[in-house]
Amino acid sequence: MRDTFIQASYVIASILFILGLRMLTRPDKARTGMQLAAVGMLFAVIGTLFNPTIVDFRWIIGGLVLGVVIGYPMGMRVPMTAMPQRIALSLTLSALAATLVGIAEYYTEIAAGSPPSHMKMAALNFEIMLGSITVAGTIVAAGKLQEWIASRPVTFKGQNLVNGVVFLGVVTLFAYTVVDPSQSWAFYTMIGASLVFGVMLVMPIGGADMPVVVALLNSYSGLASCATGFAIGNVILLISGSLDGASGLILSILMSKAMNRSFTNVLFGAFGSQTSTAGAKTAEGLTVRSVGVEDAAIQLAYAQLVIVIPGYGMAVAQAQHAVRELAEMIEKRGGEVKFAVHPVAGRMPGHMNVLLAEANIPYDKLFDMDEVNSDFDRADVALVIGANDVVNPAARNDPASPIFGMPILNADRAKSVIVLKRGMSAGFAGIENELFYDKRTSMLFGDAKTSLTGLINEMKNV
Amino acid sequence: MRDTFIQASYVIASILFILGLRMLTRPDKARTGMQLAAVGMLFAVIGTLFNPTIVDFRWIIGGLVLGVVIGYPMGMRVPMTAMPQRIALSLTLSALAATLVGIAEYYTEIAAGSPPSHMKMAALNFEIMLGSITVAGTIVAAGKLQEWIASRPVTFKGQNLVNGVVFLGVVTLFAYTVVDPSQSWAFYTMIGASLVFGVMLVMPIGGADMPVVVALLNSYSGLASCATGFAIGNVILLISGSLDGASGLILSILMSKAMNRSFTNVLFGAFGSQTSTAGAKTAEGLTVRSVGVEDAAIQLAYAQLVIVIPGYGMAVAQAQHAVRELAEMIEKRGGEVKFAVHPVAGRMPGHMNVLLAEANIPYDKLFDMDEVNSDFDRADVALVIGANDVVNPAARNDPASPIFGMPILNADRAKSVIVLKRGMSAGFAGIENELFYDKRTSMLFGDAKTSLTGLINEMKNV
Amino acid sequence: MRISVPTETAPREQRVALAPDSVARLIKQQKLEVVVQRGAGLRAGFRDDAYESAGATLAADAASALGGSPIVAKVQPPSPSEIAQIDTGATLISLMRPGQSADIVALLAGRNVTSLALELVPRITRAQSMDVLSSQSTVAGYKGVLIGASALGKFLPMLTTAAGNISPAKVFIIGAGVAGLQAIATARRLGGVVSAFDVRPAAREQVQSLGAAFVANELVNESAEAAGGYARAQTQDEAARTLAAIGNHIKDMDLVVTTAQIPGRAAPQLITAEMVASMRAGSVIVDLAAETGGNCALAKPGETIQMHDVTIIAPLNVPSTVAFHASQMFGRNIVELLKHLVKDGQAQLDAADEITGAMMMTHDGKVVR
Amino acid sequence: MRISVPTETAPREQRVALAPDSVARLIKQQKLEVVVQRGAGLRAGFRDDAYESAGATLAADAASALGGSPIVAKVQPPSPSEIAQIDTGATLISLMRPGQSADIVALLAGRNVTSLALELVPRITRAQSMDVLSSQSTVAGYKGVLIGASALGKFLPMLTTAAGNISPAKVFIIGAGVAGLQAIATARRLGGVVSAFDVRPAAREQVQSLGAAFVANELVNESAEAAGGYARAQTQDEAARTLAAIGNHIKDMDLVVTTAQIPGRAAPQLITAEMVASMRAGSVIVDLAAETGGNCALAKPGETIQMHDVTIIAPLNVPSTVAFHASQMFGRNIVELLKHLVKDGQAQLDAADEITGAMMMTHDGKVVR
Amino acid sequence: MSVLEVYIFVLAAFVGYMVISKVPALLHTPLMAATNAIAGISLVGSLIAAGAAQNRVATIIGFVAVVAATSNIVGGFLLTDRMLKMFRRDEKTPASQAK
Amino acid sequence: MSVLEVYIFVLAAFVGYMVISKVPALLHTPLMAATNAIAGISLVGSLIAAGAAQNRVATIIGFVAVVAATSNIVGGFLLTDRMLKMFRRDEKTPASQAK
Ligand SMILES: NC(=O)c1ccc[n+]([C@@H]2O[C@H](COP(=O)([O-])OP(=O)(O)OC[C@H]3O[C@@H](n4cnc5c(N)ncnc54)[C@H](OP(=O)(O)O)[C@@H]3O)[C@@H](O)[C@H]2O)c1
Ligand SMILES: NC(=O)c1ccc[n+]([C@@H]2O[C@H](COP(=O)([O-])OP(=O)(O)OC[C@H]3O[C@@H](n4cnc5c(N)ncnc54)[C@H](OP(=O)(O)O)[C@@H]3O)[C@@H](O)[C@H]2O)c1
Ligand SMILES: NC(=O)c1ccc[n+]([C@@H]2O[C@H](COP(=O)([O-])OP(=O)(O)OC[C@H]3O[C@@H](n4cnc5c(N)ncnc54)[C@H](O)[C@@H]3O)[C@@H](O)[C@H]2O)c1
Ligand SMILES: NC(=O)c1ccc[n+]([C@@H]2O[C@H](COP(=O)([O-])OP(=O)(O)OC[C@H]3O[C@@H](n4cnc5c(N)ncnc54)[C@H](O)[C@@H]3O)[C@@H](O)[C@H]2O)c1
Repeated sequence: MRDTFIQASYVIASILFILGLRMLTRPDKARTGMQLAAVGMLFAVIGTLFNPTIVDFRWIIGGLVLGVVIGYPMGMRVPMTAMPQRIALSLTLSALAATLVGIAEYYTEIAAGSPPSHMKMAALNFEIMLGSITVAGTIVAAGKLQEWIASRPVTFKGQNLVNGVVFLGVVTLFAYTVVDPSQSWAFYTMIGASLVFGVMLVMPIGGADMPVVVALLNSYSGLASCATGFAIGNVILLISGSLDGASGLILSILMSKAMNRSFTNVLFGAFGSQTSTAGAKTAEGLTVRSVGVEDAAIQLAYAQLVIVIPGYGMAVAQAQHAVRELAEMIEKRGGEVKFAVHPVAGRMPGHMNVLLAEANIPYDKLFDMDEVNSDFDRADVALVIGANDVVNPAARNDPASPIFGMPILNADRAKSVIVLKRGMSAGFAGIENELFYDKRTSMLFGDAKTSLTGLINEMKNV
Repeated sequence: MRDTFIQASYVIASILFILGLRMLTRPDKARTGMQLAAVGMLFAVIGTLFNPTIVDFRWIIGGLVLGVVIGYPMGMRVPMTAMPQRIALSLTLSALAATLVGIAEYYTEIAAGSPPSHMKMAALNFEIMLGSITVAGTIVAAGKLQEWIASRPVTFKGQNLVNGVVFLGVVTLFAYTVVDPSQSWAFYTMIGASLVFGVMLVMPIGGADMPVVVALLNSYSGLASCATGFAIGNVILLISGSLDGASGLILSILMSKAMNRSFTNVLFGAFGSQTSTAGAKTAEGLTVRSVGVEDAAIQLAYAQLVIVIPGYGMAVAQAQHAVRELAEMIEKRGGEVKFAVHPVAGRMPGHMNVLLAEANIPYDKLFDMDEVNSDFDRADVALVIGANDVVNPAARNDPASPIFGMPILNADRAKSVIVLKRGMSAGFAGIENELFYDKRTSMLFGDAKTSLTGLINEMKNV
Repeated sequence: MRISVPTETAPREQRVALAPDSVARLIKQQKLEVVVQRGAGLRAGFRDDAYESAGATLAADAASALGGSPIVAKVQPPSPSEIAQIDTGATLISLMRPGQSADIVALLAGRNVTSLALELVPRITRAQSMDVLSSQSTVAGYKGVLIGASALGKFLPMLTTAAGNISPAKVFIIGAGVAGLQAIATARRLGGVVSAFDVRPAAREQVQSLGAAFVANELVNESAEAAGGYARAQTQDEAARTLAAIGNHIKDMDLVVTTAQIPGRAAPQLITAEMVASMRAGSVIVDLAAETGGNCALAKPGETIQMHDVTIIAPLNVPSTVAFHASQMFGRNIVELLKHLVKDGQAQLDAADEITGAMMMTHDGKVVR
Repeated sequence: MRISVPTETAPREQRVALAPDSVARLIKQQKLEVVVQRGAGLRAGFRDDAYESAGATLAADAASALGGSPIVAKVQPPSPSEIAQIDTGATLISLMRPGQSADIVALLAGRNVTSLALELVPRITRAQSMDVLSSQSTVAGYKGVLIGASALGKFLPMLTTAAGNISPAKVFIIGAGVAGLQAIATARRLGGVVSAFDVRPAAREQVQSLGAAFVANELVNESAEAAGGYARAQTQDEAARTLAAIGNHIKDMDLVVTTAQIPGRAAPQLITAEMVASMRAGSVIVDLAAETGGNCALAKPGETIQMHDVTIIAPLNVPSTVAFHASQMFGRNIVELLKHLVKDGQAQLDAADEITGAMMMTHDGKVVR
Repeated sequence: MSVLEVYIFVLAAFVGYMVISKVPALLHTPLMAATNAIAGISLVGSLIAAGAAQNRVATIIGFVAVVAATSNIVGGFLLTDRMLKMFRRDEKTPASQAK
Repeated sequence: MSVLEVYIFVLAAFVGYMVISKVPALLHTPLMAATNAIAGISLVGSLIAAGAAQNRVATIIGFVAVVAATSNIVGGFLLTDRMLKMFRRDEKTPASQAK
């Protein structure tokens, strides 16, 4: 009876986890999904509490209470910006838990004088090895993100060698303990070695790549719980563990893609070779932030007001039709779209008008500079398509600039700016444009038409 | 050792099944996927042959050989057109197998004087009930498809009552045998009742809806195997059974969607109420075949030559830009697109030219009647967008017709025709158009622009 | 069988009844013999050698072009002198101004010339390819807008320039038939903001199908459409309401092009003097209905006048100013007509035929209409 | 401070230096006083009351308009009589035909009038809004194509009709500057198949950015572009190769619009008599460079001639034929210029200034250029 | 039979669901053929029944089952294969274009 | 521990994979937070360890584990929730448009 109850709650929990995760992949359902997962967790815990092997609840109660007390502020206080390191740290905690459980299990059996079976030992080892690697790794990651530790890749001569040795050590001890589970010293040494390896693993990776690393470690800790599941024959651990393991892995791969870095490059590129952080450096040492179409698409999808600023680049790319399409999609999702046509955009008077008219964009969506400039403050996104000089703040700020005094479109006043151009080359006036280096600006590099087509497809998925 | 081997081959089999199914959902991977599944099947069989309970191979060999001998011609000879009924029949076979296994199992245990446990009995019952329903149902379905049996919905007074009674009978016997597994008579009666119920279930459904029914029965037989798995504690049965069960169900739902019929309507609408078959009847009792965007999209995606025939409807829908988009997508996939402009398409001379030019469709893609008419024979799809009179074969065949003698575009010579229009109303000349009733024609109803947008999205998924 | 094409003699007529491509078709596809008078096509941009290489034989003068042919194809109605040169018993295919050319018709009948009036091609889908009204209206609609745009002191398209923002011109097309629709399309192409009006309900959808706005929906009514898609004359109060509607829409129009016609009657007057006075200085009216009296009260057919600072242009025979393509289309219409008339080398002049019959003005020496 | 606008006296000049909207800006934004001669704007479509409601005071005659103002704004260079009416020490802003108007300049200097030539606005992004050449070229390019299309016996767009298939006209634009690009855009709008040619390499991408084809890529070269995006004169053999290229492209063009110019020099001759002879009967050439001698050897500035069955149109002062918008843009240019010149109610005539300096023809009674 | 089998059932069903949801309609028929070929997995059961040699009846029944299941599997896969061949011609086109 | 657990592992992993593949980048961070909150499932193990009362050491260790796991779960979910709130404003828009 009691057993069926436990099992039932476990079954429900795992289903909730799966559904929750699924929803989490749809922006509009994400929150509900997360809540489902939380409920699932509740089921799992309650189910567990009915486990016959649990006889003494005092420590449990204490632990739970204390945990809540610590967890709540962690959840509510942390500033959004500190998100990544926060995630890393809480990951440390769950990994720690997994590891400790493993240790407790091992200790108990040894203490009881009945060393665990080989099979079980293997499981325990996995649990503990992955667990400790994660613990150590996440702490380092958090450090780098918070910049307690140098966020730049830390490398030293013979690094590969050292890593190799440590790794070998872990493996040997692993094997050894499986063969002879009674060798506690080897067991505990392996824990130490794993911790060291965890540090080694993360140290040489640049701060910019940390999110990927954290996601990956997440998948490790998932596998750790999974191993626990095997070890103590608990299904919910098994399922959610493997769920976590798989999703963590995919996620980390997706993330490195989104940062257009190859996954292996992030991880193993790490060893030895200095990895560059995403984003190109310029003469003045300013960096531009380049984004992928997915991100840009999302920004546009959830924007209330988008102001499109077409320029000569749109003409060169003959992207006018694609622009219309995109605008229509944004409007379909309830956003508003305005086209800001600068007096000298393009290469002839009315250049933009001709093209936008050809693409059948109604006149009443076109606004000239004076009409639209005041709207930028409330624009969520200024979408700059192959324009450059006409949005160059230098015309306002820099008396030395050849275009000083020319009125420009206030793209830089928008909440965020997305710039579509092929590279960093200058426009007609042949001058640098500081807008591209603004922290609210993201550059979507590539031929305008290609980028737009990309955006259009992404919008469909969002 | 031997056990691990069996289990390994089972694990592999199930993975192959899953991957196979997955690939089967991508037109370009489908075939490989199917082959994976086949290999998976091989693993499953081989694994099973190592099962210790198998002691005598003679009957097995015989059965396998005979099966192949029968199966091969079934696979190779059947004409593509007889596909649905063929599928129905082979489904009968697998369901039959499942049922028989159940019976054998039961018989053996009874014979051995040890009636099965309640749990096991429940499993067996499920297996056998679903199995026999499927057997009966599929036979009827095949009959209807082959038109041995009246393909129209067969209904009679008090049908609901009779069905209810039969169903109740089945349930009661099910319960009874679970309670007292030793009651063979009840067991066998249940089989009979299930068979009857299967017939009842399918009889009142129209031939046009058969595919949906078959898909559903497929999911039943899947669940049957699944139950077998529970009964004889065999995992591969369990997994592939539930895979089948789920996918069959979804599939049948998808199919009814694609026929724009509600699922419940197909099944329970069946009981009592006459269900109409898909496709509207016209005055002359000819029927038109209406398709969903998915199908149309696929046809276009894999066509080598598509000839677009724009008409007044395209103008009314102002769909010219959407048309351009679609054309570009087809070309991206390697297809060729031509626009056939009829001299009097639209409502003014050059009506189509104005719009297509506005959508920036290059002149060299536009062909007038004399240039293009010869190409239709090699066209895979003639895509008629809001055109009617200009593709009306009556102008050729029917001297009585007011447009007799007017040269028309030979859309009807194309391998297949897709017509986008809102309904069945006539064009300017106000006359019926037999092209719409041609068996190679599929009608995609709805405003041209809406339909085109739909097609464009679908193309992305294909 | 031989068919001949004389040079047009009417003033301001630059077209020719058959362009070289049509000649070639007649010779290749229908095995006809074609005679073209020297220089007949020159003003339309067809040199004599083009005709020769198309297979036509050149006639030195009108006499040799008109005489000796069982079929004569012309654009404009024949002059008495021309009629005198046509063989008796021959067939003449040309525009005839039915109703306004009794004398000419009489002469033709007198000379026992069978004459087919191209204006009378029935409005049936099958005959559309022979319908010169359609083809020539197409030309008129296109050219009408060009004339207006050139006369206008404004840009049609919207332009955002360093020297300020040019707002697009407002173009109003009255009468959305073949010419009107073509005018709409052309004005839209040039970037104008186009609105249009017509009495036929079918016209509304057609206007919108070209992306233009339809004015005064409430006015259109089913009954307005007569056979063949033509409009019938309006009743007193219909007309009144029409004028009211046009009146308050026309005020802020920059370019107005009118094409409203009613077959066999004078064109409806749709723009009054007051309306003109109410318009902005510098705006332009192009009255394409000038031939049948014009849609604008102030229009002087054939002239361009300034009144109330508004330019009113009432051009005659507009198609002739796009002579090349107008002739090409005209010629193709004639070819299609001949395909219908000539069966195995013989002209079938069957008064009972749905198309031929409808076109016949004179036959067997009698005036049949 | 007061600025005055006389009525233009030059023949065929319909523009006015300031349109009412510009007047309003000057008064509202720059607190200037504006005097406009009665009827100055009428031919451009601006009635006197429009000026009044914009806040201008009306001057009865030229004398009262020209005299008594520290700043006078005109379109065309002043006539000696007009100069006589301008206050000494005043500033004149207008076109000046630098290089061709020594006498006028002398008179201005004699009367100690500071004159700023609008042709000389430097080609810098910042000054673009004061650049009348750009704004007026825009007008010319647009109108040039309309003129050509109206004169052409063909449709520009492709049409598939019951009366056969009309193939689109081939349009060739020579010189892809401001005017050229606008011409390309307009021709494309009308549905023509457009190709263009220019010597400046930048022009190629710009032509393509309008969806037109660029001819003879091999000919363009970096060195062709001089300061401010203007072209320099070609060397002997460059010119030869250019002619060759144009020669074999022009053969089957229906409409050719030329806009090639070189500042301060005669326009390059790019279409020879032979080329014209090689063209199809009925084709049309519009030479927008007529003011500076024309790009076509046969062009007679100000006239329309027929030669080798080709119509050659060489219109003068094209912008004036689109008086309304041309004046509006012209006026806006002047407003922007005044924004630059007038600081707190005083005209800053700083010869060292990048823009003012470049424009100055006469100052302090001296001819400064 | 352990409770674990329930999990397997749930998970497998879920996988089946996720895999199939959103399939182009064109593939419905082949997919149906394929899934039902997989349904031929009942062969596994049949084999055991036929081979266990517990008693004549069971064996005979098992034998019949084997025949039925086998012919279904063989026929089913062959058939699906034939159907899917129809796409072969185009396989590369989209594939190559995909990248 | 039975072989069935291997199936469960395989299936669950597959589900995890299929669920996550193709997520908009915007959701990467919240998704990470969520999965890692789920990783807090190690609490289950901890509870057993802490409650089994086999011996002091194990209990203490278990206790620490419980604290760690709990705080992670609580914190994690709260955090994710806060992050996802950011979409709330827009939730309806696409939703309503979706249909
Ligand atoms: N409107 C007129 O009458 C006129 C006349 C003459 C000069 N101008 C001058 O032209 C300028 C116009 O400003 P603008 O902002 O419109 O253009 P812009 O300042 O010239 O900048 C155009 C930008 O588009 C990008 N681009 C080019 N091809 C592209 C493609 N295929 N896809 C994506 N991006 C592409 C280029 O960057 P990448 O190469 O990195 O992609 C370039 O930076 C002003 O300086 C104005 O003074 C205007
Ligand atoms: N070109 C000319 O110069 C000219 C002039 C006058 C007359 N005509 C005549 O017009 C006809 C032209 O033939 P056509 O084939 O182009 O057109 P059509 O024969 O008039 O047929 C148009 C079809 O488009 C469909 N339709 C209308 N609105 C639609 C929308 N929003 N979305 C999708 N479909 C829509 C209508 O069917 P549903 O309502 O069911 O959707 C209708 O059957 C010929 O008979 C010709 O003689 C031509
Ligand atoms: N063979 C065919 O089927 C065929 C061929 C050509 C034209 N048509 C149809 O015939 C119709 C008319 O053709 P058309 O252009 O030669 O006609 P038209 O030249 O005689 O008249 C031009 C337009 O003026 C409109 N009009 C008349 N009185 C009006 C008024 N008081 N106010 C406003 N508008 C008024 C008419 O409705 C018509 O649309 C068109 O719809 C055309 O599509 C059919
Ligand atoms: N403020 C600015 O930045 C600004 C303002 C206006 C124009 N411009 C640029 O200046 C350039 C020229 O402007 P414009 O149109 O007034 O110049 P323009 O009117 O002096 O000349 C017109 C065109 O003729 C071309 N041309 C000269 N000789 C030629 C030859 N032999 N063959 C073919 N073509 C020849 C020139 O290259 C130029 O493109 C344009 O690129 C324009 O974008 C810049």
